[in-house]
Amino acid sequence: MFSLNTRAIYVLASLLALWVIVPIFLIATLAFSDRSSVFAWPKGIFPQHFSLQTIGFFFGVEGVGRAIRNSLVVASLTLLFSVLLGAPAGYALARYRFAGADVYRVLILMTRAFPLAILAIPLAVQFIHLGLYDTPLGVALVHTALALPFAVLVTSSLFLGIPKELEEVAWTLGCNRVQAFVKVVLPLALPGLAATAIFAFVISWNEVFAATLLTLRERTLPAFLLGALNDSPLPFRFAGGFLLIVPALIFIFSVRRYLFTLWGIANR
Amino acid sequence: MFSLNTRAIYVLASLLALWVIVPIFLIATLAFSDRSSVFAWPKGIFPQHFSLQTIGFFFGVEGVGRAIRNSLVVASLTLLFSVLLGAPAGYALARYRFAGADVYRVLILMTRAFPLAILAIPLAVQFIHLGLYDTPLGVALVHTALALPFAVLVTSSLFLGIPKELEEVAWTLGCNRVQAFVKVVLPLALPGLAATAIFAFVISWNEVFAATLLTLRERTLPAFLLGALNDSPLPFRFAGGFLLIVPALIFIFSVRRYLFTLWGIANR
Amino acid sequence: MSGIRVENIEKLFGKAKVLTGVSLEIRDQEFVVLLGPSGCGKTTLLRIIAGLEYADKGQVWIGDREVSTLPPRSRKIAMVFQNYAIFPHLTVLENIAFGLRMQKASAERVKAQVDRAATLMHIENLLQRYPAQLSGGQRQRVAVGRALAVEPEVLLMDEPLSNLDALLRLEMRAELKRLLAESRTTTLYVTHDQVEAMSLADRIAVMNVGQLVQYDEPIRVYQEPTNTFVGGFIGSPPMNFLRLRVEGGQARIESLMLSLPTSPPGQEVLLGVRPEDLEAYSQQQPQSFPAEVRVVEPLGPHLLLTLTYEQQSLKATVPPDFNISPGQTLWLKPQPGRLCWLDPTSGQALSR
Amino acid sequence: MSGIRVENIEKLFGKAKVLTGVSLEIRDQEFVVLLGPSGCGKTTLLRIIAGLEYADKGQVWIGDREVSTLPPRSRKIAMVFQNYAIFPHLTVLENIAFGLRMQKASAERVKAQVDRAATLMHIENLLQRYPAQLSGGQRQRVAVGRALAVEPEVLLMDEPLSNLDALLRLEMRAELKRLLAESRTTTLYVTHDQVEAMSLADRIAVMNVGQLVQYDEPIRVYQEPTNTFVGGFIGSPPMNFLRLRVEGGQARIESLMLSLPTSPPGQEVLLGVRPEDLEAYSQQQPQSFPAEVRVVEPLGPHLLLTLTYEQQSLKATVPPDFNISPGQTLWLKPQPGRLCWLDPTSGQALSR
Repeated sequence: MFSLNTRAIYVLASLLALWVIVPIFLIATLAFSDRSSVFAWPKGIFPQHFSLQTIGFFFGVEGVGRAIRNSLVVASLTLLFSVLLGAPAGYALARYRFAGADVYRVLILMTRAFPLAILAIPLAVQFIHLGLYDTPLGVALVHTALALPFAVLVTSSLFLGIPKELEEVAWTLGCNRVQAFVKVVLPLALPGLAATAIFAFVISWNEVFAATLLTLRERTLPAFLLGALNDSPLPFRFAGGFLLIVPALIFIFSVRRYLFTLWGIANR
Repeated sequence: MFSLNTRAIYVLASLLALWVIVPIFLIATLAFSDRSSVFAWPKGIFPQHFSLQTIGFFFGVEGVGRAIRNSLVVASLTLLFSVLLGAPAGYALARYRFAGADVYRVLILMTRAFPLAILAIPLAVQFIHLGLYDTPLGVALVHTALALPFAVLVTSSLFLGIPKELEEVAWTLGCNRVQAFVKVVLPLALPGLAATAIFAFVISWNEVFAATLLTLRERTLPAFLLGALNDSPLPFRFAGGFLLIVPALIFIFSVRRYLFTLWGIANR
Repeated sequence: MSGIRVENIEKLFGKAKVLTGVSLEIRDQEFVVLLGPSGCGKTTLLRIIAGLEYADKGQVWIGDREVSTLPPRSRKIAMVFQNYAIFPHLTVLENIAFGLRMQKASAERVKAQVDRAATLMHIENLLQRYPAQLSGGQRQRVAVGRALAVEPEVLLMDEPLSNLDALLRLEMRAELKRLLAESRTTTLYVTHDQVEAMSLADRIAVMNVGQLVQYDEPIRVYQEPTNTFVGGFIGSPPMNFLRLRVEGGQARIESLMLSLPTSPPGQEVLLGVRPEDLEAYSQQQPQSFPAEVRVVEPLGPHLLLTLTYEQQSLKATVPPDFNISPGQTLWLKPQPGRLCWLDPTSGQALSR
Repeated sequence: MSGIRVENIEKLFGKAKVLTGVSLEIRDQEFVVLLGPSGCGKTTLLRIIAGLEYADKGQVWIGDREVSTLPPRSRKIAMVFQNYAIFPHLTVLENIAFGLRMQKASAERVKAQVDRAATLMHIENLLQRYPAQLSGGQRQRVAVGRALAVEPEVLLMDEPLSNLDALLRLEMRAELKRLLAESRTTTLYVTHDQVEAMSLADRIAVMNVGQLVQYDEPIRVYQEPTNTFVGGFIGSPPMNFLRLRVEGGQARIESLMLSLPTSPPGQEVLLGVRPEDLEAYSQQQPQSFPAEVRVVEPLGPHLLLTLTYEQQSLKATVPPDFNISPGQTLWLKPQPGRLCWLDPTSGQALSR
């Protein structure tokens, strides 16, 4: 009976994992197939004809290079702002319990249900007044606003996982507060901060709504793709989709071991 | 020194809360202002001229009614599918620890960084083949796919918070498995299941990307708004934005007490 | 009421064997405590008897029925869990009545049984409350009352006192002992607390790494451990083990020669002696050996001494007014009837 | 090295007063244990002395310097935390050397001090390891070694043994006692475990709800508690309190009259007597009173009896071979020199 349940669970878990993995795999293989496979239906499981034809075609389209450059600039700025603003806030949240902490966590959970991007509309009006409309800096500011709650949440989990006593014992052993932070907290937090930074980068890289609304010529990659979507051929779509996933994939595979620790910390 | 820190924390917490609340407040007040306030800049903090003019104009636009009806149908179907599929999976995850559980949690966390909606492109092609293209059922299926990981995660937290021993003691006192579930687990899980259902509803209500790609005439509200955005006046945008937020607001205020418990459970 | 018999129980979790062939018989109306360190398999054995888990090999008998494959509801057992597992959405009354309602008992029987259980547990005035309004000790009473209300053939308890604070635990331990002596229900009780086991049990079953290592009355488990594990696990401080040379069939400590029950297999033998069975004297005595005092700890009813004899550390207790300080030498006289002899290589007691 | 003096310390958390005017003096080289139940403010007091928290009122002196407003690094203290707080990214060697490096000590001094601390704590062979490779007991040694390496004027310890399992705790307790007696560092040690306090302390400071209730040598705290809280908190089982009638300036138990140190304020008086100070006899004896046995618990070195005398419950210990069962009547003779007398309304001891 127990073993039956165990088996059912493994089946279930596999299904759930496939749920996420299959579409990614599909997109990735189609991006590296030749044109005929892209149009074939139903599709085979493995890329039948490995080819750089599709991806090559994609890079040849006018505006793609510029969109990628814009996306890189915006995502890097978002990364920078998120860590510089998010880490101190997360540290403060972790070290001092206060009445609003739980409210704050719930609010962040809720952002998933919130059409935050739609709030970019009033922003667009103001950006025109401030001269930030259609600039990477403007988009990066909005992306920072989107990524910041996550950065604060993740870094506060991170700092919560570093016992306060480690700092306190450093104080009793002759450190002032800055020395204790630099010598004890920072070395322990570094990998987590790196993960947070990449996470902010990925959020910005994939954000499409605000980027579309706030730019006209200086489009980021997803905004460019969205604009070109309806009148572009299937191979173009697959190659574009693949490029959008790449940073997230790199992110997950480079920090996968660390993520488990992070998740463990977040659950304390 | 301590009190200084405490004060700094409260300031920080207030700022973070404002971050989320101010844009919502802005949208809401503008939706209930007259036309002149909508175009004023800078805007006052409180609605200077309360008026149903803007919102009335919005409901008068052709297609809005149909879009709202579509959104209701899609969101209700999503709610139904998510709970019916998500709750059993969540229960299984909670009751049987298995090796992949942590991996699964990380994957769900990562969906935030994933352009899941972009994966709808290959789906669209297949939906055309299956006759699901441009139907509320088709959109609801995709939304269920989006909402399901969250439904599974939240319900598994929920069932984790109900000690297995409660069921076991019911078994020793004469219940079979179904009786124990109905008499003990269900009464305790009911409020949480309701919250999960509403959450799925809200996710579907706000989803725009897949809805845009998979429909042509049977648009949901956000898809309709997005399509009409570039060539519609500001009052229309604000009223539409407000309508998008309403379910999320109702959700948060109706289950706010319960959410804290839920969060506490999720953190075990 | 009836006894319990388990035969050759084996249980694997994944590839780890948590029970490696355990057999145990509990007599009708007997109170048996399963004692062992965490991870020894004692709770798994209890859950297999309850039907909450299934053994990979072996049988479980309750009374004269084999129940190995029956679900928990058909085994005529009741169980008290470590976290009490009170239903939070039901009143105390409905919690206690739960099992009876499942049996479709008549309203009179439900009332009579609930009243009896509530009176026994002194919770008559709590019947209308919800569990959230109860203290830890009260929840514990409700859990025991709920278990007794169904008049089970066998009562199974999984560390029921471990969530209470020290003082309350002491109280509840004595009360539980009085109560279960009255109700005469066959009881199997799991704990890792050796004092609890000593206090409550008719017989103690000591487990270690998935095996039963000793099964006997408390006082015999205490005074005649079958191996060094039992002697070291039971008693606080634990039993002293002194490695001594064997000369002419006797064990030698300094000038003191102690006779052995059988001749040991090697050149050395382990003397097991409880700290309270070493009488201490400031002056040399016949039948004693010298040891140097390292630490003196006043614990109230007695002083606990840590001493060394030939680089071997040992503990002894002396009356609280005994005048001693670290660095001094004491003469220790082992109480003749209270000594154990063990084989230093296997750690097993020499047969008497 | 130097003493510690705190004067009139008050501390609020929000609106809750956790310390309400505590004064305490610890002599140079003395080992004082702060003992109390959780939430009594003992850890807060320790942290105020360390400078990790600041008092709302009152002063802290270390030696002859007032340190009330100094940060921890300027107080010449070292602290051992409950979770040990070993730096996980540094080797054991660098952990121990951390304080010395902060003082910019010379390489020779660092080496000498680390070696000395490592030898003292028996961790010479662990110096190159990382904390993740250490057991709980080893981490505890590293934490104490790191604290002693800086040669603090005052050593502060916050429940350093509470994360160890029972057997290891017993070992480390004796070792810590030996070690700190050698190093002669003034030590303030916080615990909620009364056995630990009795064992280690030169003097015990008992705290309850933010106040110091008794400050004396262990044996006097044990035998002459100033109130019912101290008598009930220290000792396992705790002190018995019997409510007796006063007749002609004496307390009466059945035919037995006990003289009082002073005349009590009311018509009744509380007799405080430890379980081991009641001698039990099966037959009537002079100077004794009868009590009915309810529960008999064999604990190994003795039997613990729960008895009732006129609806009042009391505990007594008798030798393990004492032949007794529930329902019998025993005659209890209180040991004359070991009795306490308290006022039943205030719970305070009558002055002698």
